[in-house]
Amino acid sequence: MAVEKMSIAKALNESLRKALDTDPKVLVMGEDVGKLGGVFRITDGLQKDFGEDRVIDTPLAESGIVGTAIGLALRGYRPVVEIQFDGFVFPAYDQIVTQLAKMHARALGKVKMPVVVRIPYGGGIGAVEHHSESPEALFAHVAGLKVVSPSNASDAYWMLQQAIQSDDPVIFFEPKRRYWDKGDVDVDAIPGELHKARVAREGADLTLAAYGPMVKVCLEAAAAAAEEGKSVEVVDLRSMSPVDFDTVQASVEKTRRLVVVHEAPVFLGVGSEIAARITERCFYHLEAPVLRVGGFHAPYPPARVEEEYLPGLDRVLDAVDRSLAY
Amino acid sequence: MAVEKMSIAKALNESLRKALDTDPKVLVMGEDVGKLGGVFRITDGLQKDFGEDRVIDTPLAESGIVGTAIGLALRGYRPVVEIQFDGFVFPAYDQIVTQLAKMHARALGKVKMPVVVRIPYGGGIGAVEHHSESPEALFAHVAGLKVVSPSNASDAYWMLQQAIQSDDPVIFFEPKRRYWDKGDVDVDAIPGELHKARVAREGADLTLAAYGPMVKVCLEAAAAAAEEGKSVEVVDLRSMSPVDFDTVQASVEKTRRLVVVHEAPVFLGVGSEIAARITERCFYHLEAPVLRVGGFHAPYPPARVEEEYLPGLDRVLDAVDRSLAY
Amino acid sequence: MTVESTAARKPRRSSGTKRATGKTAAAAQAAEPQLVQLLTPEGDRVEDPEFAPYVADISADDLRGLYRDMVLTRRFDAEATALQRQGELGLWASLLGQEAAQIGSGRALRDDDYVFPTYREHGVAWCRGVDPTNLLGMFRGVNHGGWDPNSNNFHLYTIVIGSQTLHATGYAMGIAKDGADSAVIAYFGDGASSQGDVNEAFTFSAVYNAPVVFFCQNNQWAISEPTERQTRVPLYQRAAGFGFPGIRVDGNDVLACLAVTRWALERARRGEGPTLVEAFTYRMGAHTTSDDPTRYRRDEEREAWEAKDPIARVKAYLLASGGADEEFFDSLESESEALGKRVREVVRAMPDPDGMSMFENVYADGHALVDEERAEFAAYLASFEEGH
Amino acid sequence: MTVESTAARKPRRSSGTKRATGKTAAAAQAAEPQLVQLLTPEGDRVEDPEFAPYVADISADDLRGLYRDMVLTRRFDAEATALQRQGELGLWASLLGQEAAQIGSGRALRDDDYVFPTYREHGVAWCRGVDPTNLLGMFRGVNHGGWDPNSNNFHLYTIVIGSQTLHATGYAMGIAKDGADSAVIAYFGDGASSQGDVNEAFTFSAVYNAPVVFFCQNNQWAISEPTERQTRVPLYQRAAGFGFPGIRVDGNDVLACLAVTRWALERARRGEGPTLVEAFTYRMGAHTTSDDPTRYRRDEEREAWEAKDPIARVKAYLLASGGADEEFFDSLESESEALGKRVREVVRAMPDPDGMSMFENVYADGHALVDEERAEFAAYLASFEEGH
Ligand SMILES: Cc1ncc(C[n+]2csc(CCOP(=O)(O)OP(=O)(O)O)c2C)c(N)n1
Ligand SMILES: Cc1ncc(C[n+]2csc(CCOP(=O)(O)OP(=O)(O)O)c2C)c(N)n1
Ligand SMILES: [Mg+2]
Ligand SMILES: [Mg+2]
Repeated sequence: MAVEKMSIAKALNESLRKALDTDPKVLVMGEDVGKLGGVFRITDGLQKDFGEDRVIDTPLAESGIVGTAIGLALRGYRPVVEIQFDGFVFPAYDQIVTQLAKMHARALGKVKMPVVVRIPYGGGIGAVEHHSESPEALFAHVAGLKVVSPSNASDAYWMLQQAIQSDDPVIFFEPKRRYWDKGDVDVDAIPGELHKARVAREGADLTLAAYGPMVKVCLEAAAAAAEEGKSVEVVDLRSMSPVDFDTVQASVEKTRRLVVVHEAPVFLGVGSEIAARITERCFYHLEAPVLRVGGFHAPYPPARVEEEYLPGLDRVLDAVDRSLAY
Repeated sequence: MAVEKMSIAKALNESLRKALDTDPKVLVMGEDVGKLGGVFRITDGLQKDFGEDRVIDTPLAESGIVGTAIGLALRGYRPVVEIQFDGFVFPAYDQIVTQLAKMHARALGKVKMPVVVRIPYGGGIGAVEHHSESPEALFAHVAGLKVVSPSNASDAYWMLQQAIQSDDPVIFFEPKRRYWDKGDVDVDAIPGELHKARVAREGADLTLAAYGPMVKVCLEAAAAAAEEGKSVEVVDLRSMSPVDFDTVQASVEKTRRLVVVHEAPVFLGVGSEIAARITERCFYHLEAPVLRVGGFHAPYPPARVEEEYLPGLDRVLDAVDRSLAY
Repeated sequence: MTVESTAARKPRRSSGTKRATGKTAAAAQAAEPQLVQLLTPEGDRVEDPEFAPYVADISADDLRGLYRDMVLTRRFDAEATALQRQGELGLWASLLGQEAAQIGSGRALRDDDYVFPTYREHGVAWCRGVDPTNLLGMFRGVNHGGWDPNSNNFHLYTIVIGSQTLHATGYAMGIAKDGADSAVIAYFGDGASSQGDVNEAFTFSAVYNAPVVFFCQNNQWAISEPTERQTRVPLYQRAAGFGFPGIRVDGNDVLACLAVTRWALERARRGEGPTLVEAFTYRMGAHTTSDDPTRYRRDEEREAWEAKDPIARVKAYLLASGGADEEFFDSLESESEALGKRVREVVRAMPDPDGMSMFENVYADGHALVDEERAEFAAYLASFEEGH
Repeated sequence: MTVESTAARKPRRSSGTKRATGKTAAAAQAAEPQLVQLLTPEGDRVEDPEFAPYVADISADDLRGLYRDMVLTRRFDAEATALQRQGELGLWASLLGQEAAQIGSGRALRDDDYVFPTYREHGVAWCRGVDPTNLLGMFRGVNHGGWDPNSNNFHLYTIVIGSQTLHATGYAMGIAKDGADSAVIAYFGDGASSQGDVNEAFTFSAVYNAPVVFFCQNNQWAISEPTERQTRVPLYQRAAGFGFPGIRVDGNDVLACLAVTRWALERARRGEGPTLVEAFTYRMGAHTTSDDPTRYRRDEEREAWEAKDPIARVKAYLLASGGADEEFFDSLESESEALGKRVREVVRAMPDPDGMSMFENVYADGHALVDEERAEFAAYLASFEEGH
């Protein structure tokens, strides 16, 4: 058995290592991913072991990184691209939205786009502007992309494996403030489906749905609620495109109440789609409207205010209470 | 009295002309906006009358256009930028999202960003790829931007005036397939608020909410429904950021049913936010879940299929029926 | 001192100016730098010790072949324009006037080379053996391209200006990784030179020494904007600042385009990295069938360029040198007619795609939401059939 | 022929190579082109008939001023680094080693000129009269900048690499429209040169002949990537291909930076358009306090650059020329101490912003959603106070 305790960061590093090792077509590209091993050290040691030809320090130009990754994919490679921080993906947005996402459809299926775009995202690390954002909705809205985010080390390891194996472009959001959280990883396991949600905690009275960094907060909230006698189920969505609505629906049909939590702004965040669709699917089951807890319609604030901006235990519990009060 | 019948295209042209005439700080910038008058002739004749210094043909680079417009705004100008087609706004997305939207907050209010980004958007004109998209949700999710779309000539005229007068960046989506639809414009009127929705048709049984090119379809659907004895109210949202939820709520509290219609993909489209929020606000009023009619999760299809993709009368009426069947 | 300016640099044939000011730079632009030319507009061969050797192998037969390519491409193009007028196509982007640039560069390629076109490279497609009718699907509105890029190493047309130059660079990086000696050619326009992506492609290709030829067809216009709206110095000069050579060639001279592209491709194959070729040519027609060039350019300009027609000069040379006789021209005429006929027939027979096709190929591995929407839409359509 | 390559161009002082290949282009990079220098690392003045006149007016008093600027900037910078270590700042981006580039260029500016900095231009901010403690807010995490750009014509720090070069260009276009003779200076790094935006700024500024100086501090590194990951030829050469002059200056020589920037600004004021200045310098410290340069660069490199310290050479010259006495250095030392003390005090006293402040200034004209969320959040906070 090969179960190891490791951090999410380490799990990602191991996962990249395995991919580079198994498939000679896999490449790792990005700013500072080589000698430095990335600003978060996710690619630590990879260039040393796989060479500059496979682990590529790129010029400082995100559009160029994704654009050349597309070309490499057309040549048969499977590039795994690193965007240094969430806020710096936008120069590449055109290449992602108009080219990467649409190439397979444009070619009527005759070319594939096995490109993974890794993006450390979210706040809570006390950073300066552009280093704490959660832009996932801006990708999930775009057809042709798949969008996922792991919440724990095991998922980090396996979801990245699966993303790299996917013939579709995957935007892989890494919960940067959880990079150092540890968990068990079974590197020999047979993983589940990449886009399937996971019931992270069972409960009967209300469902919390979240992904990435917010799963931990929701689990804590569920534990706290349990002390008050409220039984809260937590669904780790794992994928924002597609969203596994079936799992959420099954949970809500049981609990009859749903609160969606993410760091991204609530307005047109992933929670809006989940609220809309689950309300359609469970109209006669819901005892309360789907509530959402998330960021505000404001630029991500300076570090010394971010704790107020980020959904924390209290704000989630407040929403739980409000939902239960219906 | 100065009421004139004119097309939306003409109304926009007149509105730009008025702005250039009244305020020497107003500039018009973009690809082919000068001699050609823009590919849709919205800027027709303006360079001739106001000179190359005010109506500026730019190099072919959208990031450069928006980026220099930001600099001009910092210098005290009020640039009105044209993006030639919806699908070509993405090279400018970084400047719009990380700079234009955030500058005022970054400066704690000490600089203003009176920049209008005009984007002809939507399908139905039989065009090739990238010329028929509806990316408004990708802007409405971003704090710091205002996002509007007129549905008729009068609104086109007045909303553009107000957008130019606004000290905030406004993404101004023009319903390109309605450019030649005519309507009365009172150029001396005192306009209403830029972000206030308008009840375009009163009804009692169900509310249709739409904006831009879909308002016309909704009005036709309401007329068709009326023949079948169904009284449908139509709300022209006019603004996607902020959304005038009060007006929608008032309508839904009366009709108890809501269908939101837009060309953009349903998944994480503006309709998802409206559904989520109106369900929260009107939970005990709604007789049916908020339904949404829109584009599919697929790249905008080739012209010969677009009629199937675009929400038309039948699909809207189908949703009306489904809602009423609850 | 280390001041660098266009004006300060004196390419051998260019008319440099002395001082590095905005004004003199503008002057440098006005005084057109000379360009590589092997065949004059009048049909005379030009001595050029540097580039003539690259086409020394071109026999009369080969030249007739190039001529045929250009004539058939033009014919195809005219047919497509006519089909647009007849409502069979929604739009057409004509290559009229750019045949030499496209056939010359296209015929310089080896089968294993890879092409990244814009939306106007019908002549290059022809050289690659892409059936011309394949190109019409997207202009008719039945698909967004849809041919298999790998069957002729000819990528899909790219509409977002400049994007494909990065794809080309990445593809070329892949060739280098594979240790192959193929090369890539990326087409783009004068307008495209302003896009960030094109300049990033220059940076990436130089840094990785990628085997790519950037082939800029400077047809003088980006829709209504003349090249001066994009640059104040000749475009080929852009390359030097990124660390690779740039060269200007007479884009209406098929031999010169062939020679210069061969030279650039050889550099790429030898591991010498990217090259920028600026083919100086002219868009004889409208930007597309939606465009009205009378709004922004004078007839005289077009007329001046008509005298430099890329096809006429080869015909003149073939006739004068005895490289072709009337029979050749006649039989080409019939071939041309036949091509026109076939194009018309194929286009008119192109079926509209099924509505449900829009759900296909969004993903390679499937997507639950697409499946759900497909099923819902199918049920909706079925409800009409049931007479619902 | 019209082949253009770096190698083919011979700037007066640069060591050009002969053939336009990737290899020779790389060689051109290796053989460093010379640069404008007026004061050697040893503190000797250099004769330069072209640029010395631009600093002919600099008296001993002025030179002491420049020296003082550099010393105080370095002290401020060191203080900020220390404050970060103490947890008072979340991050700091040190300018250590780049004082001459920043003070030289900063002191070339007129009050009515406008500056667009990156996140590292603490020395330029100093020249503009921006209180250094203003710069610390964003690094402490109490704001995202927040000073009034117009009070010192010093724009906010921009973190998204390269973006500000377009703002600078637009601002300069506005100056030209106003008929003013002010100029703009846009700072960016060697890494930034790869961004599309920077190259688009070159295009726009050239096409509109905008009065802007692009001041690239080539500090040899973009975090862990050496300049060769961004370009294979010296960066100043990029400009020529866009039609304006580029020049390389010793970025550790405050006089040369002053002279060259003045020259470039005068060009701008005279309506001659943009200039690219590449200040060849070195990032002596880590990229930011989060960075660990031992992972990617050798100590010897840093040591070699220590010998070229921008401050030491001015001190040597001032001492040798009698331009300053011990008293000057002593009093500067006390001034330095006082500055350090004030910075510490001000930073430590900086209050955390109120949570509700995040709803402020999102819009100038207000926004219903922000109002709604503000009210909801206020009510939520109030619910705790009520002991709810
Ligand atoms: C990013 C982007 N912006 C705008 C357009 C609209 N557009 C299509 S072609 C064109 C002009 C292109 O000029 P050029 O690059 O010179 O190529 P040419 O059409 O002359 O062959 C423009 C502005 C586009 N397709 N993509
Ligand atoms: C668009 C963007 N991508 C990535 C980053 C992360 N980043 C911050 S500084 C930096 C290196 C910048 O190097 P350079 O331009 O040489 O400036 P220097 O830091 O050396 O002054 C990077 C990659 C960023 N800030 N913006
Ligand atoms: Mg052109
Ligand atoms: Mg640097």
